[in-house]
Amino acid sequence: MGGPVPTEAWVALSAALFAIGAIGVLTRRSAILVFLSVELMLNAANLALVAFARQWAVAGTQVAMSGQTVVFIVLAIAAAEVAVGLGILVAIFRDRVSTDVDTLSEVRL
Amino acid sequence: MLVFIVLSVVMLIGAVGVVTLRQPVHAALSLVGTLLTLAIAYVQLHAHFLAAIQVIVYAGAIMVLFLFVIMLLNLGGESPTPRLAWIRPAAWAVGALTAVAIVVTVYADPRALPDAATLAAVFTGSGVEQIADQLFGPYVLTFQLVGVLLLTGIVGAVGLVQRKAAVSASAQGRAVGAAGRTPPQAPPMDAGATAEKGR
Amino acid sequence: MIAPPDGVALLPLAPVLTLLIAASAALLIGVTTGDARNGGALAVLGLLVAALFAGLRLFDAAGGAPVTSFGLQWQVDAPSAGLALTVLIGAFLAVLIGWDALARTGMDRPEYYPLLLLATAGAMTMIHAADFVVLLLGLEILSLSVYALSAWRDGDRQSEEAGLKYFLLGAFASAVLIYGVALVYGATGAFAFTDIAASLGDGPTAPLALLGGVLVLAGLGFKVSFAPFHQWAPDVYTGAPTPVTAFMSVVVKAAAFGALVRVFALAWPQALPELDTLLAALVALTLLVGNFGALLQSGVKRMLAYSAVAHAGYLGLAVLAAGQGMLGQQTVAWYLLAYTVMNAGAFAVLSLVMGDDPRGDRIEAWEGLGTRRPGLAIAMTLFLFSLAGLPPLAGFFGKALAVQAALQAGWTALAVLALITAVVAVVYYLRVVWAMWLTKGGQGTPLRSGAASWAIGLAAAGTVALGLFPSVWYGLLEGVRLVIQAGL
Amino acid sequence: MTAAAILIPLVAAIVAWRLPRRVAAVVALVGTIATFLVATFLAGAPALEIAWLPALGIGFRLDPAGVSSVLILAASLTMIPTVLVAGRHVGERDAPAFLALLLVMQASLNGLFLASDLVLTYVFWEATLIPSLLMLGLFGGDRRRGAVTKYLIYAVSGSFLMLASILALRPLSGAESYAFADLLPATRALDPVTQAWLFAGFAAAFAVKLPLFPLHSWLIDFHRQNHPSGVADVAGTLYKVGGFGFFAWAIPLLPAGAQAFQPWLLTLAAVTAVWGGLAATQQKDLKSLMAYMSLSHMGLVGIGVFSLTAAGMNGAMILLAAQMLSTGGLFLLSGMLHRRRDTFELDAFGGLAKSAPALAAVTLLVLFAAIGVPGLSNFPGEFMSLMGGYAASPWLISFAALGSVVAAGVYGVNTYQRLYQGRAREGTRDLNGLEVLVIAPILAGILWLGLAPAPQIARIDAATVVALELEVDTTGETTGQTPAGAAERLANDQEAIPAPDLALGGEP
Amino acid sequence: MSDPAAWIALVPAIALAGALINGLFGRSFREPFPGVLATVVAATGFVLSFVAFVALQGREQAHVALELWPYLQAGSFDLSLGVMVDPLSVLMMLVITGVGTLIHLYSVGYMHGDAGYSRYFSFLNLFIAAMSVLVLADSFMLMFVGWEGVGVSSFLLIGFWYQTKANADAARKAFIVNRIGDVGFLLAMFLMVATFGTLNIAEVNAGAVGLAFGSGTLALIGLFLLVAAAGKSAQLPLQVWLPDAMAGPTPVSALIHAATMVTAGVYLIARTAPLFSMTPLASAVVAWVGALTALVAALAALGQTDIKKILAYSTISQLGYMFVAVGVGAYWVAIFHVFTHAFFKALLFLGSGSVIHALGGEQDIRRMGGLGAKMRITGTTSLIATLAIAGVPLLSGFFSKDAILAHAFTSIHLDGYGTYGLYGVLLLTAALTAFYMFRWYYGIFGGTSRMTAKAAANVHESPATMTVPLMVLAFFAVFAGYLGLPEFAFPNWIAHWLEPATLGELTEVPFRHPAAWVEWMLILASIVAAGAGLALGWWIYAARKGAPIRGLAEGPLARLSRSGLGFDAAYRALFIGGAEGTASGVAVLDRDLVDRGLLGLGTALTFFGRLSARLQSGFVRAYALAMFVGVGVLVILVAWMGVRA
Repeated sequence: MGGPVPTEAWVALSAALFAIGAIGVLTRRSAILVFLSVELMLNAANLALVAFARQWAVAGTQVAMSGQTVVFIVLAIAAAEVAVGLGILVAIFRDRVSTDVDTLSEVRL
Repeated sequence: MLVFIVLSVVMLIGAVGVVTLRQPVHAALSLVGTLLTLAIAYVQLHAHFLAAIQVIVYAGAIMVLFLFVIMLLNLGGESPTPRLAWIRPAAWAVGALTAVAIVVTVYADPRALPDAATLAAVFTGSGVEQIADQLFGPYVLTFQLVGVLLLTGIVGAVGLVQRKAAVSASAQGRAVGAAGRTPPQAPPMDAGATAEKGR
Repeated sequence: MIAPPDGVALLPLAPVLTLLIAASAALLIGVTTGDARNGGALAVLGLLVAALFAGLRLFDAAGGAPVTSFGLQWQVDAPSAGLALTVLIGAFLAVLIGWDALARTGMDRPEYYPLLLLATAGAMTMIHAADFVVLLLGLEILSLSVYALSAWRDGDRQSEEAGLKYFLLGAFASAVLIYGVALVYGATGAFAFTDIAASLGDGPTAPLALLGGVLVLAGLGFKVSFAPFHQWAPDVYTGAPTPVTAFMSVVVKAAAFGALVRVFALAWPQALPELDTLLAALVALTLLVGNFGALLQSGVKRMLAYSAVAHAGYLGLAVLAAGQGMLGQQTVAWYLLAYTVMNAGAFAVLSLVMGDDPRGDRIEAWEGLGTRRPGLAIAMTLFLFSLAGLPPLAGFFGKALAVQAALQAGWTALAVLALITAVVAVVYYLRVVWAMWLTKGGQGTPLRSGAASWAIGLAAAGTVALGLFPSVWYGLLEGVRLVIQAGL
Repeated sequence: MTAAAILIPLVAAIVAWRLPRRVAAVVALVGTIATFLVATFLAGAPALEIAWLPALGIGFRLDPAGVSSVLILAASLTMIPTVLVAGRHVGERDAPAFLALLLVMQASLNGLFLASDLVLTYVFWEATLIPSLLMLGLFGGDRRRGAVTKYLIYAVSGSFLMLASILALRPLSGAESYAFADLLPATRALDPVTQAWLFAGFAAAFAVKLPLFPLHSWLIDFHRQNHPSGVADVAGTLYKVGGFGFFAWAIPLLPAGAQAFQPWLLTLAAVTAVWGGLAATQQKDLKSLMAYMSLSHMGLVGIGVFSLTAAGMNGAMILLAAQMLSTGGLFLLSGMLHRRRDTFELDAFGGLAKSAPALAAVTLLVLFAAIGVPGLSNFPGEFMSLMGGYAASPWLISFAALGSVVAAGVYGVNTYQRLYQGRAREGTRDLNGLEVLVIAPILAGILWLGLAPAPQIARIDAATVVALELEVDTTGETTGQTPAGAAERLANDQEAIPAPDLALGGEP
Repeated sequence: MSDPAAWIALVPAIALAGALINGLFGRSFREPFPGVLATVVAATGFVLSFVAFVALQGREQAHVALELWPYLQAGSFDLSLGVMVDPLSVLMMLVITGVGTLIHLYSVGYMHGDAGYSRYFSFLNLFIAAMSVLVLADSFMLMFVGWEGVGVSSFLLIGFWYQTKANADAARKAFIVNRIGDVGFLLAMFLMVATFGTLNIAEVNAGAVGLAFGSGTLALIGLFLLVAAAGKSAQLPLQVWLPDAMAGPTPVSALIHAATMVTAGVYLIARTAPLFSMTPLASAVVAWVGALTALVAALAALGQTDIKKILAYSTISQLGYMFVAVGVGAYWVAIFHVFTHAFFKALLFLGSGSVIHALGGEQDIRRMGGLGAKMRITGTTSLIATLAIAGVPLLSGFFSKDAILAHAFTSIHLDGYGTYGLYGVLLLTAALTAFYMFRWYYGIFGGTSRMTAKAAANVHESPATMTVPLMVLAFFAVFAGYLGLPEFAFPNWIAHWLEPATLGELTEVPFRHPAAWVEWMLILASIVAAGAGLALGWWIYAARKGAPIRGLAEGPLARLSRSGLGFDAAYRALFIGGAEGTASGVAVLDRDLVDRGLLGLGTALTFFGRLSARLQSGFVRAYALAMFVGVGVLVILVAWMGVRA
């Protein structure tokens, strides 16, 4: 074997990551673990971007590199989200010493 | 190909760890594992610079921040008797289906892979220059916006966390006790961000 | 070598830049003086100046073709300029609503107004974005600030809960969106809308592009609160501080819809018909869920949350017409201004009636308002009638335009569904009106606030004016200079 | 001139709203009288067109031609006494608001009648709903809440379906605007199925407002719960514009659709006429009785409109105008009676003719007008409606005529006798000066429409001719005007019942 | 208006004016004035009618049409109101205004001191107005206006003393039964319009003649018209209202319920003579309805004890005769009988009115008797009238009734519809008429008094205002008949006067012309019948000293007869009950069924509301799941599309 791994394979991998991340968001009850799962999803996106960037080398540097550049930006987005998210988390933790999202069900009918 | 398989197995194991491990710390660490394997994947995909960033910024800074908070709030594991137990199977089912669907779609619309020559031509060196060209070329606007985004993040975080300290007379009593517990991670990030903004 | 993007023109960005400057200034003054009021003053100033720029831009854009900047990443055309103005108006009203409430509820921390301005800037970025990356960043800037603002109220469990819920679900949604963008890139090799459109061409639909598109739809659908991505809305609207809710309900919605319709109009105008079908399905679901959900709400704030979902449905009708030249964007822009004034007005009244009691929006609090505070009651009646779509108020033409657009795009059944569900809407809106007028007595004394009263007055004027002279606004969005008809 | 019919009452309303009662009453009275004067000149007034939302072909178009001037004339005449009563007999605090609502109602009603732009029509349609809702909601009886909700749901569900049709009309037909003149050629070109669907939308709204059995139950509660002065009921009576909607919009624009639905609608209308009449004979209180009575009248209107014959449609419209006066007058009279006995229970009355002969006489006259005694206002309309209906469906309408006319006789006479005849338990005062002033215009109108309706009918006829695409000047051709022509035709077929095409040129 | 014949068109206006004046200001007038005013109005009407009558003499085209103003319009159909002055309408006008005047005059005395004095005369004038509209109308539409107008005024006058419930009920009954007849009129008009495109009487008649003989349409129109006529003229099956209508003041009974209004049905059919002449079927039904009515009413009259009820049934019976006449096609004969009947029946009523007046309101003939001596004028005039109606030769009733019998016998128009049967029924009825009329007369004026002493004490002859009309009417009751002597042997003015007005040149209805001796035999037969009736009456009531009056007053047959052969009971059971049932059923359904519709809708809505509220659990993970499911479904759909493509 050998020869380059096809883009589809990489995207399939990223899809798996993405799905697992989503599952984490649904199943984890500690808010911070939900974040982690979201990070997983973002990384799935990044992996896909990178794979496609290699794919688009056919269309030249500009196109290919834009993909990698966006990965860079997504990284920044993740960082910012973490900042705010953890901020909220810490703030909440003060009032209710738990980050179990299932306790967030006061606001209802 | 072999590399890919090994890589993906490790990566997925890590991922599953993130969503299943009881202890937050463990989960976080297995995410670090996943991120590192991702870095390797990037190398495989001719994105060396991103691989580096992935290791340094992501697996490094961000994950450390996570661990820090986990420690700070010394979060224990989730209580063994979850409410909404029915969500778990549902989530796995839907997740599996979604993944399959995506894979099917991707394979339904295959793309020709560029030959080694083009790849070599495009991905020369570490890729730093090219990314820089992009960031300060066509993507200069987005780059600035990233600065704004980070600023927003910081302002938001500070506004939320420093509240007790900054609260005006209206919120009494609790302010004093709260002021002391101001998490210290705000200033460094603040500095970093203003540096970003400075550019 | 550094290749600077062609045509870096800053003027099209003027409103956003103004807001950023105002934000930084407000931040500095705020943290130095520790008093939010100055920030507020600056915010008002910044919003007004930005509105001035946007307004000029609007009249200018009305002149001719769309103006792009930074390559193809930024585009100002008549609808987007109109939306920008709408967003600024919404933000301004939100500031007025909060003006007195902040200090009362301990939210007057110096970061409040800077965040508000940043959020507005993000919203404007989304509206003008002609590139998915810019869109993403705008979205994140907006979202992050609003997440923070939702949790802003100090020591209020509901507010915190709202913030965290909104954040968790929002992060999830934007992850989906980003993944979608990635797939779109994979399919087309581009992020800029026009490039995507070009690459898609009008050949057979590429499944990958469709997949990306659907994920983008889902991601944005969360922001505009399409069912089934809407469930955050009732809880967050209810939990968040009323001024923030007002901001969310108008600015976030305007920005998200501006982006959505633009994506559908520029990125895949005709290329992805299947996507329109899926969108139509979401819209139908949204109409049903929103209207029927609102039916049984005991709290007016929560009812308004559902009504926001329902209105997302009506706006969705317009998005379906995005393929039809500018029609979709104009309709969305027109509707959103109408929605902004009437909804912000409703929230302004709500903020006074609720006061600081988080449960103060129960229907009982409204009973007999007509006798206690006729002014408030009349204004609220006006807003609710307009929201219900009764002519000749703004809401009516909004609905009419949206349905008309859907019909022109050939979605007849959906249009009919929209109007049938609108009957339900009338019922739940008018329930509040009856409470105000038909039941005597009732307890609770609404607060008095000069700023909020201003907001109410302006909103009411807007609601009526848009209803009586719909063509003024529409003419601007259409890019046609307004002609004053004679003959009266 | 044309716009004045809308502006005058509107301005008067705004002025009167915050004034003390007496002043407000004067203002309102002046307003209505002015409106009436304007209405008298409306027939020849010029049409008005102001671009409103040109992007959608929506314009502020008013056209006083045809039926609108007639209805406005009758309505504004009825409004004068109504405002008089409202200014005098509604509570000190409520009166100004009440008057304002009345005037707003009148303004939007006139707008509805005048509008020659479909969307504008819809706008006024809803605009009229709101004041009537508020009058009921603010000043109604104890159980008004239910009544309001019911009224609202019925009205709105109907009118939103209509909105769907309206908005679909232009894209589907490709007309360049919502102006009647622009729509007419375009929509008539639509294929029958589309027309039927669109017509259904219109029918939903108009049938509720007509109201048509079985969509009428809001009407009963509406009248039962409204202010005892009967003023609001009069307003409600003026607002029975479903028939107008069919006449002025649905049928002309969508003839094929109308054809498709005619049998059903005609049957429903016939049922409504009989149903209302029968139910009216069983009522124990005045308000409900009148509610059912007017339901029966509306059934007759329906019969006329759905006959799709010139006679029927003319009759329906003139009946609409007439019942404004007669039914309106009855509601005002019921208010007067309520003021004397403080109840609407028929059993609380009796023998009043002795102590109040004038009141008795007036009531009798208006009652006779209402039950269609010839020479009084309702008769020409009833006659032509039934005539047209008969031409469209002889046996059905024979049944309807028998049921409604006889029932009308029964409840009409019963009402009079239970109120005024028999032994009087105690006397009551006769008409006072104000009441005479109130009732005088009504009586005048009743006689006017009863004795010389021709000029009004001629105006309506002009519209009908357009609606039915009749060739006006063909005598004998479409109508068998000359007995000879008819003779030949019947000589050919010995069949007893002539086919509808003999009927006044229903369909060419 | 240059033509004096057209001045007659002013009569309704004048009468209406009189009615209005009395109605509006009557209460401020002093006692006799309203009566005088009304009488003058009526008299003026008579004068104008007479002027028209004279003016029409000797014209070859004795027909004046006068168009008033347009009324209805629909497409190319239009209708304007107009007046038709022709021999028929003029003759009717003469009767109406003439008898009317006398009765007004009579009422001046009769209503003396009544609380509603002016109201009474206002109504009376209103009636004159309506009736003359009915008669003068040139279109069915205008005729219908008068038609309902007389119904209304009759309603008002029957219920004149509204304080007593019985009167009010009688009035209501009359109005509603008439209303049923009116529906017939309406339907007839609709069918006319549908068929001929017009409502103008002349045009309709012309059109009818243009149609095929015996056409179904014509038959249907004719039957609808019959319903209308039956309602107004109290024919089977709608006769039930007239006896009750006697609740009104006696002069009213005389004018409206004997002389004029009730003959409107006959007039209607005579007006449409050409139409009926084209449809034997309808004519036959008319004739048989008339014949049966005549018989039934006569039988009902036998057992009545109320002085006015007897006359009421006799009126119905006589109207039956007229219907037979129009049925067999002898239109002028019918009008001739209307003419003579107007006089003697009015006279009978006024006579009984005078009696009631004298006895202070007593109406039961069982408590009368022997009044002839005390009230000479009343007695004598009543006797004349009795003989006239009984058909005693040389009095007016004899000629008209005999003409009817003869024409029934000789009709060709109704061949195959049992003309001889008609004749037989009428002959029998004639005998019965003579019998019960003798009973009536003898019960009141003849024999010994059965009155209470107190009542007997103040019996007095009525004042002049009442007796003068009696005498005038008596004169006509004797001589009116000579206008229409049997044609075969004598000059017959009235036939030639009316012929053009009824059938005109359009058609003619043929009759057999049997040999003169047959005619004489017919005359003899009717004389015998009358004589037999009178004789029997004399034998039972006079010779046996009136004992059987009480005898006959009891017993099942008598009770059946007194109840009007039980029609009222039957109707109350069948129709009134049925209608009431239906109506109350409707009322209940409307409340419980139609109203519930909304409730169903409401519950449905709230159900949906609950559903979506249930989904809003408040758990963030549940929301996330919903979102993810949404995404999943979308993605799977896309995958499906992609694979399929």
